Amino acid sequence: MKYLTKLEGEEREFTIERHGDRLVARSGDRTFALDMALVGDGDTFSLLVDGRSYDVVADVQREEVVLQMLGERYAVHVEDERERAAHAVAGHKAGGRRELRAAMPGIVVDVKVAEGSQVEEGQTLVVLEAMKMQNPLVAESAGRVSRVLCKKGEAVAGGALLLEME
Amino acid sequence: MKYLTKLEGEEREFTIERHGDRLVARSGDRTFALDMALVGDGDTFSLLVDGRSYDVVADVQREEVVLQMLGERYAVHVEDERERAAHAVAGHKAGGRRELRAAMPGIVVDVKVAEGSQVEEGQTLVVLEAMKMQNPLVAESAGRVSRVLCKKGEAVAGGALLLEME
Amino acid sequence: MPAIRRILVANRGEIALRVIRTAQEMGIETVAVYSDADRTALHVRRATHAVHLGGSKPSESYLDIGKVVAAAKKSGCDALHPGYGFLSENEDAAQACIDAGVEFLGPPPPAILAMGDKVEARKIAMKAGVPLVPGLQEEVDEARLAAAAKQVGYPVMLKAAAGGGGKGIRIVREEKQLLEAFHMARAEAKGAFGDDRVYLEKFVTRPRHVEIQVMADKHGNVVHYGERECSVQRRHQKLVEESPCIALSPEVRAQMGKAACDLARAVGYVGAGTVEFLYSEGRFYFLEMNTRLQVEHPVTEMRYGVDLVREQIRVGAGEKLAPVAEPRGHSIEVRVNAEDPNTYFPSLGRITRLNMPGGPGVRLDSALFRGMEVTPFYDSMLAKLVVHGADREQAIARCQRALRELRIVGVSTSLPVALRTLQSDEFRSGDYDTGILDRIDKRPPASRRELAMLAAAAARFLVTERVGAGAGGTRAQGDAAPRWAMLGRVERLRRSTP
Amino acid sequence: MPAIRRILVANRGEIALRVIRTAQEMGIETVAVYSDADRTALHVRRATHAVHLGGSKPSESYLDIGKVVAAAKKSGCDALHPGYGFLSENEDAAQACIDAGVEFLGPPPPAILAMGDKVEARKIAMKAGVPLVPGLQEEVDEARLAAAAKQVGYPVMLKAAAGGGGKGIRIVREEKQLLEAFHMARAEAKGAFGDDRVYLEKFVTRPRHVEIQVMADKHGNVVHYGERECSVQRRHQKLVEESPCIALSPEVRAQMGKAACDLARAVGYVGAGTVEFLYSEGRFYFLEMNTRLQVEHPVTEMRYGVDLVREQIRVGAGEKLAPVAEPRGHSIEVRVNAEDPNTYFPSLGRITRLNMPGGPGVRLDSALFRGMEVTPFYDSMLAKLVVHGADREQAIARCQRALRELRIVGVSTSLPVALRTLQSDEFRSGDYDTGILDRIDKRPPASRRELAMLAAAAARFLVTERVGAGAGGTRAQGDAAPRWAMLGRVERLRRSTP
Repeated sequence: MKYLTKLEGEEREFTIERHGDRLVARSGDRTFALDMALVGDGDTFSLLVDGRSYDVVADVQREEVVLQMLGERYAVHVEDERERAAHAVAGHKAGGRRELRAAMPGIVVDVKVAEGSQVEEGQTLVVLEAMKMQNPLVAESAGRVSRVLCKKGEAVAGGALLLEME
Repeated sequence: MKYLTKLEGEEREFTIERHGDRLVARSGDRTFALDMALVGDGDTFSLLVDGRSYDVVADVQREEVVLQMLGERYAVHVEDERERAAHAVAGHKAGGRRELRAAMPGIVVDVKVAEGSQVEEGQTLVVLEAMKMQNPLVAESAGRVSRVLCKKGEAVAGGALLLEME
Repeated sequence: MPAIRRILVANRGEIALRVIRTAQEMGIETVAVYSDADRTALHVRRATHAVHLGGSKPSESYLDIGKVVAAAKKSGCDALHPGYGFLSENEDAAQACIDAGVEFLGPPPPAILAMGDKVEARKIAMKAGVPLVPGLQEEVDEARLAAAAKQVGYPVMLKAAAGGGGKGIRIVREEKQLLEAFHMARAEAKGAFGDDRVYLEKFVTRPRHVEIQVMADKHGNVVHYGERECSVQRRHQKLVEESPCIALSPEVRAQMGKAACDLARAVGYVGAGTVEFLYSEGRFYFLEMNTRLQVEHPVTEMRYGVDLVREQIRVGAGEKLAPVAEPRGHSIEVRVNAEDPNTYFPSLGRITRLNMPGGPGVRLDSALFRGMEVTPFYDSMLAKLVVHGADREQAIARCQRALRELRIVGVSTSLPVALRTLQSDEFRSGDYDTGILDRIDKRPPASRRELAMLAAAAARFLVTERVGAGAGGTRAQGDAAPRWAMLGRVERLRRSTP
Repeated sequence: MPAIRRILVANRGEIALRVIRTAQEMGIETVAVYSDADRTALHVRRATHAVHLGGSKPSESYLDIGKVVAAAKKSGCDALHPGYGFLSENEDAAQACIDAGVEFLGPPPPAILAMGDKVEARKIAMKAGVPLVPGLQEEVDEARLAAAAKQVGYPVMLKAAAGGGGKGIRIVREEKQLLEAFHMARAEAKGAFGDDRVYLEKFVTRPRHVEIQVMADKHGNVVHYGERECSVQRRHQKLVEESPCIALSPEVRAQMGKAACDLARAVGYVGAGTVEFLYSEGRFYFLEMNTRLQVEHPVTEMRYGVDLVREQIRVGAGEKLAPVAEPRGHSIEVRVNAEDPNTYFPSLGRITRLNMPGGPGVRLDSALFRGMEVTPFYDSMLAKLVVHGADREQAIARCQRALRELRIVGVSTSLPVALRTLQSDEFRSGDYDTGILDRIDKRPPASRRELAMLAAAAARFLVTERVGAGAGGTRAQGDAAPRWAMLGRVERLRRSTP
């Protein structure tokens, strides 16, 4: 099976095949001998790559694979061949619309913009209070606020859509 | 619901009822106010008995409840009213037959008796090797060996019936 | 003074557990208090008794002096330990305990009041001969703000007068940011402390945050247990602390210790306290005194072989301070917060896996358990990892080893940032200041990223393969979620709703 | 001597992890070896490299000198750490390492050989002026057995000449038990060590088992790190160890330390070793020398602030021993075995829950993880809980506290027995001997039993109630297993079969 992996702007393609107890992974002209065993408690792998040992906790939710290994945490996007083909057909539907979502549950203590506001990159749009900290949520790039979906004093869930920009 | 509990030869009867968020337990003329909450990870209870706090891990397998609390481990037999009635009907089918079972997986390194042997209390019947220790399994009381179900050199599973006595 | 037999632990999380542990070792009973959200929290399960206070908001439970002190009285407690945060620096709580005949395991109310007001504290420090950072010794208002800042000179800091723990602090580098920062600092101060007074001082360049642990008994004895270096901070919240601070000369260390003890004496201090200083280029300046046990107190405990909570309880019972042992080796603490490692936003969720570190020289203080829900109601600190080694190099290596062993799955944590800090040349050299975290690249090393991508692809391969085999070669719905992930969901459904 | 850059860890379980931890802290790579049963064991996952050896039986893997040394060579290791058990006291293994140019982190083969043969060891000790228990200094055979026992006087002990760790030891109180005990001791000795020679000695009354930790470098320096008291034993397997031993006077302690160092010098010792003594009524007798790191070495580490594995590696690299620090406080270790608390039979199964202890002064050395299968192939020890306190009383209280925090579900363990030991008047008084465990009531205190029965009834009530509610008021099959138990089963099914 062929996989396209993406991590923080980088991409790598791997072809993985089973050879008996072992797996063989290829990327470009390099080959890795893998011995990968699921540990008893379900979300952990013991991974040997050419004899080097890694203890990997993996949360695999379809294309989103969140790993913990060597003290690091990685959110890797992994598409297999079929998914890649499907995504190519679906095309890029997202367009120019951008969303501001609450990164965590909290209380909206201030909304600094209104529908139609022109904002600059870095400008504070909404102030969200969570865990007793005031967190200013800022515009990632310049644009126009097309919809405001929250109001001052409102409690919002994590991931809630707060406003949309164009 | 009424429960008969047995632990190491002692018996206690409890009647437990729900009163809103709390439970009330009665045993004889005593009453206990219980606040019992299942902890997020599924096999642990936070139990408050008249305000005293206990952290209880409970493995409930029908009538067998294995508890860990305050550093101790308890295997408590708990029958509810219906089970008690059902057991009374079933009667005492066990009779005078006694079994010797392997307390753990191991290798039978010696069988010291044959079918028909008369044995005394404390006499070694079978020697089982497990975890590199030789464990002599002895007769709990005097009797006659009616069946021998294992032989020297044989590997046996935990709980395997090794011999029967009358 | 009567012996202490039962203590009300007026807190939650790891610090409540910390107090319960020592009390248990001393044969003292403990009464936990809890909010709705904390019914199954570990501090409730480990205490000998537990009393429900009220709603999950702190104001309805842990901050409600009336409820807390009533619980102490009703449950027959002869003492109350406030932990840190919540009521620990609240003189009304201390007074309410005294009025109820319950020993408050902290300083007398006047000492809390004096040190709690940062403006007042600076005046007392000045009088006691403790050096101060240049700035205004009083509260500023909006009208005088710009003029005052200009007079002190940018960059300046705005700090909550009632503050502590980094809340309500803003650094301002130029006048145009001044007004918004002032309003935010006041809003945060109001929210966190119910008091929106803010004062202003010079922002010292390349400062290190160094603090002295002091302890005083009721017989007039004041001792200190050396210093802690707490310069690794983000958003003015400490992340990594160590002891000793290698920047201090023996002379400066001795002066700092003496200054801390002088201040404690000047306010009639009793119990455990911490005097915080800024250190820069051979000089130190008084910042504030925290009139409670500090989060990072284990760093001191491991070096001095002392149990500071035990000393607090002994002092509360009227006993004299035990002699201070010679410090040994080096220790480091890492705070593990539930937060996004890049944005520092809180990360909420359920802990689905917990691997604890072990082996020599490692201590973990936490109230974490598998299945625990990280809620938005309370502080985001999940655990404190503390290590001790023969010297600084060994302590740093040990801390990295333990950080790799400690695994928390279910929320994002500050663990990777702490690991990167310990690996950085700047931290390892020892020549760092409070700006260190801004200079550290928080991304995983490039060399590891490809490996992670390979592991991720292989994990998907294996899961897909197992699902195929496990389901007898068929799949229920085309691109079904792996059986494996399903099991994860089933487990999540187990959550308690009693 | 070249620096050590990569170590083959020729062991499994907690001791393999112990070595890996120190190596990691020293920046040294580690190569784990593993049997079929240990593919996903923690030592494999924590090492930097891993090499498969063979079948799950020790003889096919960890005991196979050829395979182990070949793995060391092939993976480019410059040293090998044998841990304890397996090849740690095998002079052929040590020689094979030397022949392969791999530093064996243990004593030279002649020292292993001399101390490994208990008859030979007694001769050397006698020559070095170390006091001995009265008995036969040579192997006994069946023909001379009864006469020899009568001569020494009952009770007598039969001990494997090649023994260690309590295996192949029998106490015989009267002649009619002698023959069966002799055969069993020989069979066990044969099985455990491949050598069925047995010797005989007087059984000392009310003996305490006290041992000295020694360390020697390649420059002729020999030091000791005081004693460990290991009298809490069942079936000659230690269960609780402490340091210091409160029965020793400073004079006896000094004599014992000197005797241990004298013996180490007499055999040209290098590395870590333990000299075991019986102590009774002011006198001590040499028992044996264990030419390896001992299970209970952390008790010493916590008191002396030393990392003995680090010292082993340093000595192996040709460095000189670091000076021995002054000991501080008191420490206690509890071995946690998978066993029935009453019969001491091994308990096998899968670990479904693991709560680790934490807080001040607590160390856990284990290779346990949730989901781990306890198999019959290896030793039943799951973990070592070690605590340190300012004095013995505090250490005992702390150990009890930590024992209650440590929870292992899925197998029975020795934890309740250890807790009862620490709570007993005999242990707390300090006036105990190797018979203590036979005198302690291992049943939970009567006062607690009713509470357990109440909790069990309440647990059933709650589970029944929840299943009713969760299934919308209906039950699939009459008296269905609770949903809750079902979930447990699903989790068990997750077990790896890759």
